[in-house]
Amino acid sequence: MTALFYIAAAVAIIATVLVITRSNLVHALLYLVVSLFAVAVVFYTLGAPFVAALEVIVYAGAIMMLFVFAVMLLNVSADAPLRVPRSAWIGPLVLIAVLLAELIYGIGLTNHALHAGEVGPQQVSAALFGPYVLGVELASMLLLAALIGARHIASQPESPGLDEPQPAGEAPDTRANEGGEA
Amino acid sequence: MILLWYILIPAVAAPLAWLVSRSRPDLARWVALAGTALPLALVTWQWVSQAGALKAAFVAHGPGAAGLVQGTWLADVHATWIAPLGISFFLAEDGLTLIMLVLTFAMGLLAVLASWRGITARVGFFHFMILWTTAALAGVFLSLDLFLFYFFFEMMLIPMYFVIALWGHERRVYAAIKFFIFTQASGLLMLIAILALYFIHGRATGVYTFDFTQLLGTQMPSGTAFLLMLGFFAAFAVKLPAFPLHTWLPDAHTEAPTAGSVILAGVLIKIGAYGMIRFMVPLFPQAVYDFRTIGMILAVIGIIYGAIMAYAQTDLKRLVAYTSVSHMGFVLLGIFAWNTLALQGVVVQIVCHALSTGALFILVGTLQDRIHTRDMAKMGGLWAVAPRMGGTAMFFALASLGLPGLGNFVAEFLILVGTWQVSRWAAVLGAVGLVVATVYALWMMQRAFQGQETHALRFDDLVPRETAMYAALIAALVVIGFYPQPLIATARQTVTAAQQMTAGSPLSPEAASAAQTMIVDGATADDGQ
Amino acid sequence: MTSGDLITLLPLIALTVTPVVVMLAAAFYRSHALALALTLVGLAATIVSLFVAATRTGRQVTPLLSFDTYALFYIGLLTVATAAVAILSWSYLQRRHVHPEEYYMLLLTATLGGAVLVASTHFASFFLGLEILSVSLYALIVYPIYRDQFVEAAVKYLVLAGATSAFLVFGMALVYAETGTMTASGLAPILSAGLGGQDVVVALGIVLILVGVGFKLAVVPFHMWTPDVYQGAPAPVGAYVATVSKGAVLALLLRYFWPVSLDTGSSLFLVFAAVAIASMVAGNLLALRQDNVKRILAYSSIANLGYLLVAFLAAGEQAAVAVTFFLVAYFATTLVAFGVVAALSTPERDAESMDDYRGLARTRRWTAVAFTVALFSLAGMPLTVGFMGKFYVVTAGAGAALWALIIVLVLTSTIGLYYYTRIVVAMWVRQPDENADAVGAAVGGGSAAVLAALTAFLIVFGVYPAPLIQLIERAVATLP
Amino acid sequence: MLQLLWIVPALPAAGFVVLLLLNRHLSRRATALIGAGSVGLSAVVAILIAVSFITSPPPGDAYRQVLWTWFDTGGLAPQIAFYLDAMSVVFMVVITFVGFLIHLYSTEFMERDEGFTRFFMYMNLFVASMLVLVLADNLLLLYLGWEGVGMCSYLLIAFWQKDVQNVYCGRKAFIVTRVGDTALIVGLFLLFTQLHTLEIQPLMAGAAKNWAAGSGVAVAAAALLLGGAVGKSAQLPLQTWLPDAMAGPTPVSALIHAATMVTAGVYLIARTNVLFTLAPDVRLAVAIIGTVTLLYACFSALAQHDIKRVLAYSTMSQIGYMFLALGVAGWSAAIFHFMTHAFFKALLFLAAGVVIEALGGEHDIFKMGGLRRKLPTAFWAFIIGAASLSALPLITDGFYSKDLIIETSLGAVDGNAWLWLGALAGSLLTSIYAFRLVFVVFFGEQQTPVTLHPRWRMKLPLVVLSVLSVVGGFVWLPGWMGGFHPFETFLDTALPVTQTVAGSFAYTGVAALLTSLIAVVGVALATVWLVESRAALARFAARPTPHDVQTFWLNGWGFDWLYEHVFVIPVKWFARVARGDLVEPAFSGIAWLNLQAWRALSASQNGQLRVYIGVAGVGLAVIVAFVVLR
Amino acid sequence: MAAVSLDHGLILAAILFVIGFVGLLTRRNLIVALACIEIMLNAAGLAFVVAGARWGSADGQVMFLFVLAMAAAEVAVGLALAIRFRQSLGRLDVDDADEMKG
Repeated sequence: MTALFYIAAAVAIIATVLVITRSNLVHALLYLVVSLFAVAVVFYTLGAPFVAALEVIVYAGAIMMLFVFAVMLLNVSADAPLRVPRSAWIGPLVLIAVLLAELIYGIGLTNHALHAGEVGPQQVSAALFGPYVLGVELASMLLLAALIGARHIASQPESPGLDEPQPAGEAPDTRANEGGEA
Repeated sequence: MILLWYILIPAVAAPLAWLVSRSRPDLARWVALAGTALPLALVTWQWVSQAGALKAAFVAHGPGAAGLVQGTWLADVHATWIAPLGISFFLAEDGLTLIMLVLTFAMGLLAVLASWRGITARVGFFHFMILWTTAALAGVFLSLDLFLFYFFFEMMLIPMYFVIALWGHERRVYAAIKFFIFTQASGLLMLIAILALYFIHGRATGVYTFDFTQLLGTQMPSGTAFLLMLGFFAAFAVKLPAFPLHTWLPDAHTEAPTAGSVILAGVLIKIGAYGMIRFMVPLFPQAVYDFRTIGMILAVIGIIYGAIMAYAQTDLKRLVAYTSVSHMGFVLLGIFAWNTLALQGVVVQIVCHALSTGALFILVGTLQDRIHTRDMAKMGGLWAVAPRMGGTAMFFALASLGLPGLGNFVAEFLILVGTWQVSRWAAVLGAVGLVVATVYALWMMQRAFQGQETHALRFDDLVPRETAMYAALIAALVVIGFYPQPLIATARQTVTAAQQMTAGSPLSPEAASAAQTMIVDGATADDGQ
Repeated sequence: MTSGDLITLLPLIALTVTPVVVMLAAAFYRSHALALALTLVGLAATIVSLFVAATRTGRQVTPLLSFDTYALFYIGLLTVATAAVAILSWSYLQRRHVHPEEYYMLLLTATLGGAVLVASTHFASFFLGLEILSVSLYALIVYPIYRDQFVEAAVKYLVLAGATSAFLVFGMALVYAETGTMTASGLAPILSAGLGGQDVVVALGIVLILVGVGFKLAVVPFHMWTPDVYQGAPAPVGAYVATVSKGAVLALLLRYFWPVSLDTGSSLFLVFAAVAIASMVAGNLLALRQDNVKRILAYSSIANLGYLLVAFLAAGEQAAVAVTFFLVAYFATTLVAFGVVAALSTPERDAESMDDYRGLARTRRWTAVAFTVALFSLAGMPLTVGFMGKFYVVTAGAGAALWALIIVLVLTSTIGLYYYTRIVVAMWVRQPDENADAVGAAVGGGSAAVLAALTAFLIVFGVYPAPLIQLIERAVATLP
Repeated sequence: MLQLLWIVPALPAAGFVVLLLLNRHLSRRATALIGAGSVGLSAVVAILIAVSFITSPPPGDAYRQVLWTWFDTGGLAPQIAFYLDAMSVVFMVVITFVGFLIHLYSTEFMERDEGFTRFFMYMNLFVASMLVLVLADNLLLLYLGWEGVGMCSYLLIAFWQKDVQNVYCGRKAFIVTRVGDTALIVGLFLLFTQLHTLEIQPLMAGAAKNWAAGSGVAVAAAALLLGGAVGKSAQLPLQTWLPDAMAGPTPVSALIHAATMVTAGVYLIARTNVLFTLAPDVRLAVAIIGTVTLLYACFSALAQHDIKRVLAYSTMSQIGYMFLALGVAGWSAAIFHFMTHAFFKALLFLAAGVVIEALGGEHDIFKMGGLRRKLPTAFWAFIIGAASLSALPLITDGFYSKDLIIETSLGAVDGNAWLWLGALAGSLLTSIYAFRLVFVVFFGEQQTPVTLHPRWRMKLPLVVLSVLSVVGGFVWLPGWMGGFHPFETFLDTALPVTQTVAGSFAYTGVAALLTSLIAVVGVALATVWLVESRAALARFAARPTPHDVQTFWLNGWGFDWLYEHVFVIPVKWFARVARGDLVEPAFSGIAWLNLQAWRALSASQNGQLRVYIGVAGVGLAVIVAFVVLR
Repeated sequence: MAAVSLDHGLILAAILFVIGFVGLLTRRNLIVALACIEIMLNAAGLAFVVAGARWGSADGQVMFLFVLAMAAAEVAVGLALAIRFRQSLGRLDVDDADEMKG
């Protein structure tokens, strides 16, 4: 089981590094999906099967699909790749090295064994609808807000401009909420 | 209750003037006139009617510090304002406050009169600002609660800023913001000092209050006392332009309109002196004693440096502004000498400086309205064109160089005699200041009024209204010159009470005995009047 | 969750129901007036529910939220601020020819987020409240859409908010990993140890959480986004970001750190002090010769947060009252300032450059008076509530003998004088230059009323703040 | 009768006020009437008071009249009060009488001047201030008069203020005297602090009681008072202002810079003689200053071209004699010489005025000449004045007073030979320059035509003063002429009697003969030299000594140059350098710093999103490092 | 079965987090930036699950759930903005968005 953890961890790290280094966007997104699957496996090894399943369904399934749609919609691959000069990587890498060192130093100081048992979906749902019930409600409001926001940003015609005012109250034409053509 | 009226009348008249000016602009002037003349009449009536009380309040109480402090107020108003912080609306009035109030309202009236023709743009708003400043100034002189004092101290900045920024001359915005930042920065340092005092007193006695009479005499380590004193000194040294912090004054005075300069020179500067006498020295007598030598050095530098700078100026109004730096150097000297003679000299100097410099500013202002320049190079021989104006300028120039027979000399002599008893070299250098004063006063007369009339300037001489105004000021100065006793009697009680408050420290060793002789003199001196 | 809890939760329920009602109404009949009316009714209901909730004792509702008077007071404050922003937005959106209904929904959800933050005692509610607020703001910032500036501001805000939220969560995870508790009461003993010595992970966690908080409060070094977002966002949204989002987060910080009396030696105290000083200095200096009024207000809000942190660090009995009072003063002043900017903005261009304000005193006298009072309140001049606020902060600081901080506060606020008076000079001294396109039409009825009310608030509580202070003292007393 | 004392100064003061208020509306005649009249009336009252003072002297030979208490605080309670004793009677009478004569003279002299009213206004104010000075009971009131006369002298010197040069001379006079006044006021501080009063009589009594002779504080007080006196009486080292003071109208020079103001110093020292007796070496200094100044002035007078500057230097030297007399404790001798000097010096100035007026404002004596027949009154007045100045024996009052001083300078207890020799040399030189002036102006051929002839109002004062210059001396005859000296006995009631060494050489016949002969020899020398050889006359008059010494003496031994370089130029330089306020850079520097900080910080806000994240990251890294590592 | 120790899990989360952050700093494409934010959020969620695993309580997973919800919301609005960004600025380059500065 622990071996599986370390393999999945390695896969996740490599996949994530590839995500940020690939110039081709679609490849990057696919590597991201791989990384998410690896993390799902890690969840499983840590005894959290419900979360592993969620990770696959919601994260990889829904969110990545949104990404792919967006990429397809904007056919991003058409315009010139945004090359960043090699030298631009040095500054951030130094910063990251420092941050990582601090984190690892901090985390390294404490060492506790993980709880042996598995925390299945029953306990999670008990907690969800126990003390965290309000959390769920709030999460739903969060999604509602995102819904309204995304719909508003995408719904407007490209630039209504000030010449042809849109009389208030008239129902908008039923354009798909993906917004205007690419 | 009368104290409230002093603040309320100008405060109410201010918005009234602005609103009235919407329909008929000139009415605003009359409202402003009423807004300053009414309280002036009130305070003069109070002065006359309570002249007896002034002496009685004094004689009745023995020299004990507490006795004196409590019982001495001619009138006081006490109400809680912000209870949680221990801030009370505490107004009180004694001899010195009475004089300052008369000065405030007189100068306000003078300002309104001086700008009767001068100000034409936004008349209502201008008088709104003048009245607001007057109200704030009355508040400053009346308030005995340190927070209330700070509140009014800061409140008067905004109208003064507007007066300079809106109706000033060429570099008015620069001068206005410089005035604002100088005063505000030093005011905030004072706020920190007030708060430190508030907490030290609170921790020591459990009573958290800003009431000056209770904060008096809080015990604290001498190092802290010195720092707090410096906080207060910063604010008052900027206000009373003491040497290193004076650079805002020439700009503010030169760019301010005539009315602004009159109020600035007449009253705003005096807050520094009043603040030191009322708050700074009594609160930190030992610290002031340690600081005395430096303070006197600054004062003397102020006198001589101010005078030489006045001589160096080409702009007439700037010259007059620097004379204020020099005169206020005397006031600072007197305050640090801190004995009866010097303090009485300071009180007389405050009044006389307001009269003479106020008149000079009005004169320069009206001259500028006539010939549209302040540059002395363009003047010369104006006496021939306007003899009456020349004569008046000569009189006030002589007043500002301290000619005996006029108020300024009595003040400067008292200050220097008082200073002599404390430190000889300071008095001698102060006396040298008199010579340098002669240099700039006569230089001004020569450059502007005497000599060959180079430019064919044609303008009309003083109009009757102006002559009346100057005549009143001249009469006042001559009367104070020959008979300053009413002024001295009114201030005697505050001066002695102030010395009582510092009786413990080396600042006024003979305070107790001086008070004793005071009582005896107080009683006998009256027959002389 | 007993029925009693439901009554306690009434304010949140009201804030949840209102956007839904507005949404349903918009679905049937899209009208700006209806949307605004419903919003205001909803907010009024929330305020009424506050008083109802106040009657119930037993305030802790599930470990996530606790509705003591402190929370109720702040919810009230946020609601009133939102109402003001809503009314100010009415005239702003009126001429923008964009569907206004979504704007009000997002405004309400954002306020809900704020309310949750104010009442949260648990990491979960802390995180959720913060995210609801942020997500609603993304769309609000870009609301009129048709200009590049809106999109640019929204993108910057979104990316930075996302990143800092990630830091926040990671910090929470570390704290939870080490301590096992996620509640405020559980954290108090740890925090009071000042993150010294042994559990470095917790220290790491707390600092990472502070990144998320620091971003929202826009304190240095997380302040870089502020000027661009305030300039880019529509003026009412700028007001909203400057007041509600900062106020809510600060209320939460106060709740977490209230039981903890940070001793001046501890590293956490020093971090906060350094951040406060940096904010005060950078905030004031950045605005020195700035010609864009919105950017000036942004930098001044950074500086004001610096002042607030000074009071927050005082941690004496005065601190909570000082922070709350200054916050109320800051709310009113910023709303007036941004309200004026909103009122003067035109569909083509927001009234942001200094030239728009030239000679405003002549063209639009009362707006100029309101803006001048607001600016003097920001500068801390007497007769304004800003003066009382700043005085209270300095008193709290002096009480806790934070001399260094106070002296920095004093010196930087005099720098502040310079750029506030630059605007005042533009309005009162300069002549309006004819060629500039005329500033917006006369100030609409609604926003005029709001501006007048708030300016009156500034002056009345500037002169006589005692009732406000008593109210705040009663509210703060219930903090644990 | 003595109760009317306050009227004497009040009348000219009233004159000043009336002229000030009715300035525009008075005709020339009315102004003259008020101006001269007020001083005239004051003179009449003064004389009446003097007569009643002499006939029935008040108790203690002094009369004190209090008007009101000036102010009363902290132990200092000066009163506006007048003190009349023998000395102040003399001063009062001389000032008012000579003042009236000069006012009468001015009514005609200033007739064509457009500032006619302003002139009389200042003159009246001057007479009032001078009277306040001499009658003051309190040193502070004396100081008030002291500065008052200084101011009036400034106003009158700069009377023709259209010409900047006159204004400069006025300013110079006021500032130089003000330097002296500063010493005086510091003296006042010292006296008040030590003796707790400024009233002269109690002050003198207190000083005598608790100060030991020659004690430090006595020396300091006396020295300071001497500083004030030197400034006002134009003695070395503060004498440079007097020659320039001639820029004012001639009657002003006559009244202020001859008769009254310049002798204020003498009055002060005489009035506070107790202090000077307590500080003998300061008194010696007074004598030395007197002698040196009188010699300095004689040499300078020899080289002058301007008629009035000659007389100015001669005044300086005569006051030198008075200082010499005071220095050797010949108090009444000094006062006697003050009186006689007032008469003949006023006479000389007024005569010079007639000459200048006649020649249309010509001042240079070498452009005059041969006026003997043209201006007879002026000529005879000038002759009598010059004779009295040179102290020709028996017939002039100058002889009695100056020779008395020369005699006392040797005979008095503190007198010494050097002082005596200096005085004698001075006397010789005086008679030379006096008669040089007479011959150059009135003899030889006439160069500028006479355009104007004085009328009675200018002639009458000349006649009266001429008579006084002759008769004035008989009130104090020297010992060998019968010793009739009512003047001295009168003054002894106020001033201590001069102690003389019994058998000293001064009182022998030989010394008396020698002093009178010196004057005659001087006149003879001048006559022989000048009258005989016309060429010699022109040459000697033009250049009595080699050229560079001549110019050296002409501009007052280079003192002007010295003061210009030591005091005036440094102040002017500092003023120019510090015009923009030395402290200003400190504050504009702070503003500049803020500006640079703003420029740097606003550059960091470059709108780049990734930079923003970077800054946040760096900030975080720093904080974490601080928290973790601490 | 959990022989894996707590700090290994946390270190993994930290590494993933830091990689996401570096991506954010260097990549100029907005979509990649959003992806990096997702990586960071995912890493934070992982840390929470690891923490939950240590204490054996469901809190960790509940928190992960909320993080998930927030990530979804963020992406939704982010991508909508990205579309709008491309239409108004032409390219998806974040560095173009520097119109407001100073």
